[in-house]
Amino acid sequence: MAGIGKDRLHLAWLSSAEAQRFVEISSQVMKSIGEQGPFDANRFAMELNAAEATLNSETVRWLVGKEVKLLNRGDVYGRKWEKAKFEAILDNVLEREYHKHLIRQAIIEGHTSVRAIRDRIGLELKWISYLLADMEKTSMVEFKGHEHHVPVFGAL
Amino acid sequence: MITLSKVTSITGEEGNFTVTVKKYPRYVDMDACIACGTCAEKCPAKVVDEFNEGLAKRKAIYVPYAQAVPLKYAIDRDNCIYFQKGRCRACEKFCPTKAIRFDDVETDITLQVGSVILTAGFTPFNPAKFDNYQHARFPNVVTSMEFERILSAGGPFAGHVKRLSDGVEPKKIAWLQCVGSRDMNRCDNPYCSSVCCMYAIKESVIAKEHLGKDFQPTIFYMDMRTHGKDFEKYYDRAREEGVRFIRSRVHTITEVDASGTLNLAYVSDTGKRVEEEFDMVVLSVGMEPAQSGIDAANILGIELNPYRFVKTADTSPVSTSRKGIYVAGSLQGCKDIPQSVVEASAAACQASVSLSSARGTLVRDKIFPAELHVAADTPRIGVFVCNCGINIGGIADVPAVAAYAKTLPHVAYVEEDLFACSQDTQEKMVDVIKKEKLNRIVVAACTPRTHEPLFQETIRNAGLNAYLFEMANIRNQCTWVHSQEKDKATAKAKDLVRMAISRASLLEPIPDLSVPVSKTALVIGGGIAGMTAALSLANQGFSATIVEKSGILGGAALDVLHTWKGEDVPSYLNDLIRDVSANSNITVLLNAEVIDASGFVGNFETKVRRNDSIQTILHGATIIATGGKAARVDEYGYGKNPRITRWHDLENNPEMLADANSVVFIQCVGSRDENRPYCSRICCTTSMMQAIAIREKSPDTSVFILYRDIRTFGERELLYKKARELGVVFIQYSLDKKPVVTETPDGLLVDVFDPVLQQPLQIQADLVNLATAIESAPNEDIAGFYKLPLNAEKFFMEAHAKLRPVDFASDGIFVCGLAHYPKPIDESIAQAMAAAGRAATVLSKTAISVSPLVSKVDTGKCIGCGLCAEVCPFGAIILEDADGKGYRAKNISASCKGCGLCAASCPQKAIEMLHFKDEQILAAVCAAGR
Amino acid sequence: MENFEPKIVAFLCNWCAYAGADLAGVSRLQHPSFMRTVRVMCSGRVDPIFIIQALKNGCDGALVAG
Amino acid sequence: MSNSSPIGSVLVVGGGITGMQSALDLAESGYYVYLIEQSPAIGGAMAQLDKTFPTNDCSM
Repeated sequence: MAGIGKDRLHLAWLSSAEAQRFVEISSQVMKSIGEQGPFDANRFAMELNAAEATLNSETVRWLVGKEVKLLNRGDVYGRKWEKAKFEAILDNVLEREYHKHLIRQAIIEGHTSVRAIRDRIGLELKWISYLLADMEKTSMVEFKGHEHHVPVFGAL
Repeated sequence: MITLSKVTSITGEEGNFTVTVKKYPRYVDMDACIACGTCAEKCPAKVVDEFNEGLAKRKAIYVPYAQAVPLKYAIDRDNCIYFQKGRCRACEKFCPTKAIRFDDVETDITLQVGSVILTAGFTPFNPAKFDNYQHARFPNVVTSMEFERILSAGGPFAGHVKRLSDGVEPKKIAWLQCVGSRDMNRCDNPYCSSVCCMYAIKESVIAKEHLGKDFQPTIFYMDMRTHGKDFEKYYDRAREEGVRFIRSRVHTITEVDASGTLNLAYVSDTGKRVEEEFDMVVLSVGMEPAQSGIDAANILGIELNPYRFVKTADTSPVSTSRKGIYVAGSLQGCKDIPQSVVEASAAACQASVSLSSARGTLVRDKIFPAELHVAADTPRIGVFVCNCGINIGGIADVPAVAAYAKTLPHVAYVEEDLFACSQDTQEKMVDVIKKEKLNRIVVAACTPRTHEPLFQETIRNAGLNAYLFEMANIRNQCTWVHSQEKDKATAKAKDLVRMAISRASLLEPIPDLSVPVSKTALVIGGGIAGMTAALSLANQGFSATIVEKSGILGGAALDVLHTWKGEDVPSYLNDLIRDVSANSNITVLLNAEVIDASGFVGNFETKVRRNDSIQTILHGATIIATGGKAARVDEYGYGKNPRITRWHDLENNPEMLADANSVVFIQCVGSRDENRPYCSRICCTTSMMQAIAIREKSPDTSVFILYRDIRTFGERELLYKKARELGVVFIQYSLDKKPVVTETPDGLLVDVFDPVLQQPLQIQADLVNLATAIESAPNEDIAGFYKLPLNAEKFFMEAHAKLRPVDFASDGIFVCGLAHYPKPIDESIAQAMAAAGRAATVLSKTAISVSPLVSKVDTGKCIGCGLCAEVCPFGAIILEDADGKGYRAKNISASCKGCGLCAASCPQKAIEMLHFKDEQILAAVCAAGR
Repeated sequence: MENFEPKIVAFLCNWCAYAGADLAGVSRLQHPSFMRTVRVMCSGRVDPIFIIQALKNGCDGALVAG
Repeated sequence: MSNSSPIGSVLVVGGGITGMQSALDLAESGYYVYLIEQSPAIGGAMAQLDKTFPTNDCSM
């Protein structure tokens, strides 16, 4: 999602007696990360901050927490959700939240106009404007006025 | 714990035995040995490794396996070069702690005990003496125990399945069942070993996991006996996954060629002789009572049965012929792990009953000095870097690690130790902590999993809270696994120490957590299980309340006349009801129903409704014994014709047999099908007993038993044998060719396909008796009140199918009897005693200390969304109506296991895990990177 | 990219993976030395934030094992 | 029981899964337990098994 590469995170399950398996996992992880090379935290600082803020956001945490309930027991209307449907919604929310935070990070870096933000993070102008409107409502950013007829924003 | 020992004599009686125990020399000082393994590395004597069933070698100085307890080496005198030839002593020379004691001698220890529990177990049947199995001659014929070791990741081949002849991966393996069981001709073990069918299926499924899709496992069997809880579903799944099951006994095994491939000859179910090649054969060997157990039984003077298992009665399944001596596990009869664990707790309970007046007289609590208040002080961290002899010091540069630690923030004191865990270092550590006024301690050594408790005790002796302690694992996870890269190991050790110090600086003292215990139990259900549990607790001095839905005590056992050993159930039941009713510690509530419950271990609150009045009962433990019942069925014309009965109709109305000349039993009615994919466990034995009774009383009555697999497990197999000898006719049927019962004016006609004759049969029957399934009581409400899981068939699901068969994941609640799974009376009684025994571990305490590493809700941040309560697997968080503020989450610390799911999922970050707070974990994470 | 020594934070569950790693030690199973273990009581305790923090603080990857 | 004050300790013979469970239960209920085992380590036959039904968990 953040261009960091999900290959940098590995998940594994093993039991206490599976020492051999631990070694195998450890070698696989080593190989995989080794091939990807060192991770440059400075280069990805903006993305990391945005990802962190996304994961901290209430919407995302709430949705992730509800997964088991929605899938197995149903929502407040008693409907059980399909796993695929849940994941699609989660992906959607994640992307949207992440993009919002990315925009906010860009503003913090000093890219205050829609075009400057686009140049920094590469999203479509229309989508950025749309999200900015949304972000204004939830007090993530504020409209600061016009500079040379271009609207500029500030992070809150 | 005394290892390497045997009982040699016993005198005295229940409550006061004097036992002599002979302790054989270990030749290693247990206090000095640090299990570093140097001795075994240097030992020149290679010995056959019995733990790996002879498939690998070990040294003459050894630990049996890597996770052994105690993890201390021992010298095997018979194979030690020094003991046999007088020279060597290599281990002594290289031992870093001077732990070798060649002058160690046999000692006799005298113990004064109130009772004795014998659990010496079984020996796997040794097939070597029978040439038809070719175990001794062909390398690719192995026993199931050997195959377990082959499969094991810790075994001789590190979990790679291969043939012993040439190391090639097998493509086809055959399992041969009943080797050393159900066989009078060759091995004199007429009983069924009960466990082999299940382990053969398990081995075949796991082998398939190891060997992939193309691997073809085949199991040759007589009857598939998957009678345990959820076993049948496992059997079904194995068939779906491609395990082939053939009902036949292989009669000849030959080697095809020099590679060791084997040819098996058998007769197929259609009567044809078949030959087939396999790469390997696994002999599913049965169980025999261990010789050491038989010896011990003889010394203890207790009676054995004809098969040399310890003799017990169905109504007192763990009591031996000598008062005060109990038996549990496979020495009492063949059984699987959960049943052994049940009996273990049952025997503990029985011993406890007879000794309850002496409870607590020989154990005492350790007292620690008062804790200093250091929470607010600036951290002064003491770092102790252990060399562990040469285990750490020989690889990582310990002085460099120690010097590096000195440069880190908050570190006030650093020292290097040869062995941080040794007694003298521990004493020194206490002095140093006091002298240097240290308030956080880091030990860089082995693993916290084995040594954290020891060091925590040490710092408590110095007046510090146990949780102001952190370990850096620089041995198990560093020097031991990076011994070839000394520089990198040193670098990693520094990182790990830095992480530990960084975390330690943020650690906070956590007070001990304990909850008071209400010393009374609530037993739900007044059948044999419930009554036995209540009585077992009452006889130990605890009070118990039985809540029974119906108007009488007795439950499902009211329909039963005899146990499988022939003991009289009605008179036993009468005695039990009388004892329960007369016991002043027991309150019986009939026509009563649980309508709500709350609370946690030690402090449950249950609402009971009885005759329109509601009372609240406070109790420390809960025993679920809600029972089960015979299923109602509409199959085979039941209910339409009075001559078609269920088994207990027949049991209670023997006059129905008076004029019957031909009786047909149909097994598995409502069991092992789509609706109830489980075996009801007791029906084969019940039909066997009823059939025997009929033939014994009127030898002219024809008796037919139509079955799918006969499941007379354990010594019940002898009933099957007796029924056959008495001329009962057994006809096997399969699920797709079920028998058909039709009414005719002359009586009943039963059509069935006979697989031996390969043709349909028609039997004229005067009476058709259906062996109907046992199903669970409606358990949903109770499960909901106490937040307990049910399996798909609505039986209660225990905490662990093998190791915790009477517990639930939630503490203080236990299950027994038919509420858990269909079972015979002896097993219900054992499980009820076990539940009482487990409940006694709670009730015997005035307060229970629970791990204080629990979650803590910040009610200021909490918004009452309930996600935490949702995700908690232990019901340890509830929503509570905080006055005027709406709902807020509330911790029930006594139930919390500290997993942290709630903290990770709280959208408000309002939950912290004590000792694993976000900032404490992050401190370590951040320190890892630099 | 040669001689690149990655640093990876491993979040290991006390009861399973951490014990497995210990046992690897007891069995002396040699493996690369890049891993920096953080012991947690359950892999469910691992908040994704921890992983982002690890990456921010100079680690090259993360392993969560339970 | 002929003895009015029994001894509050129990001897458990055998250190397999059954013996260990008995010993733990008794110790937790306030009795002193002697657990004796003929081999150098406790664990019994179960320690030899690779995995157990139903979850195919390891048996350690």
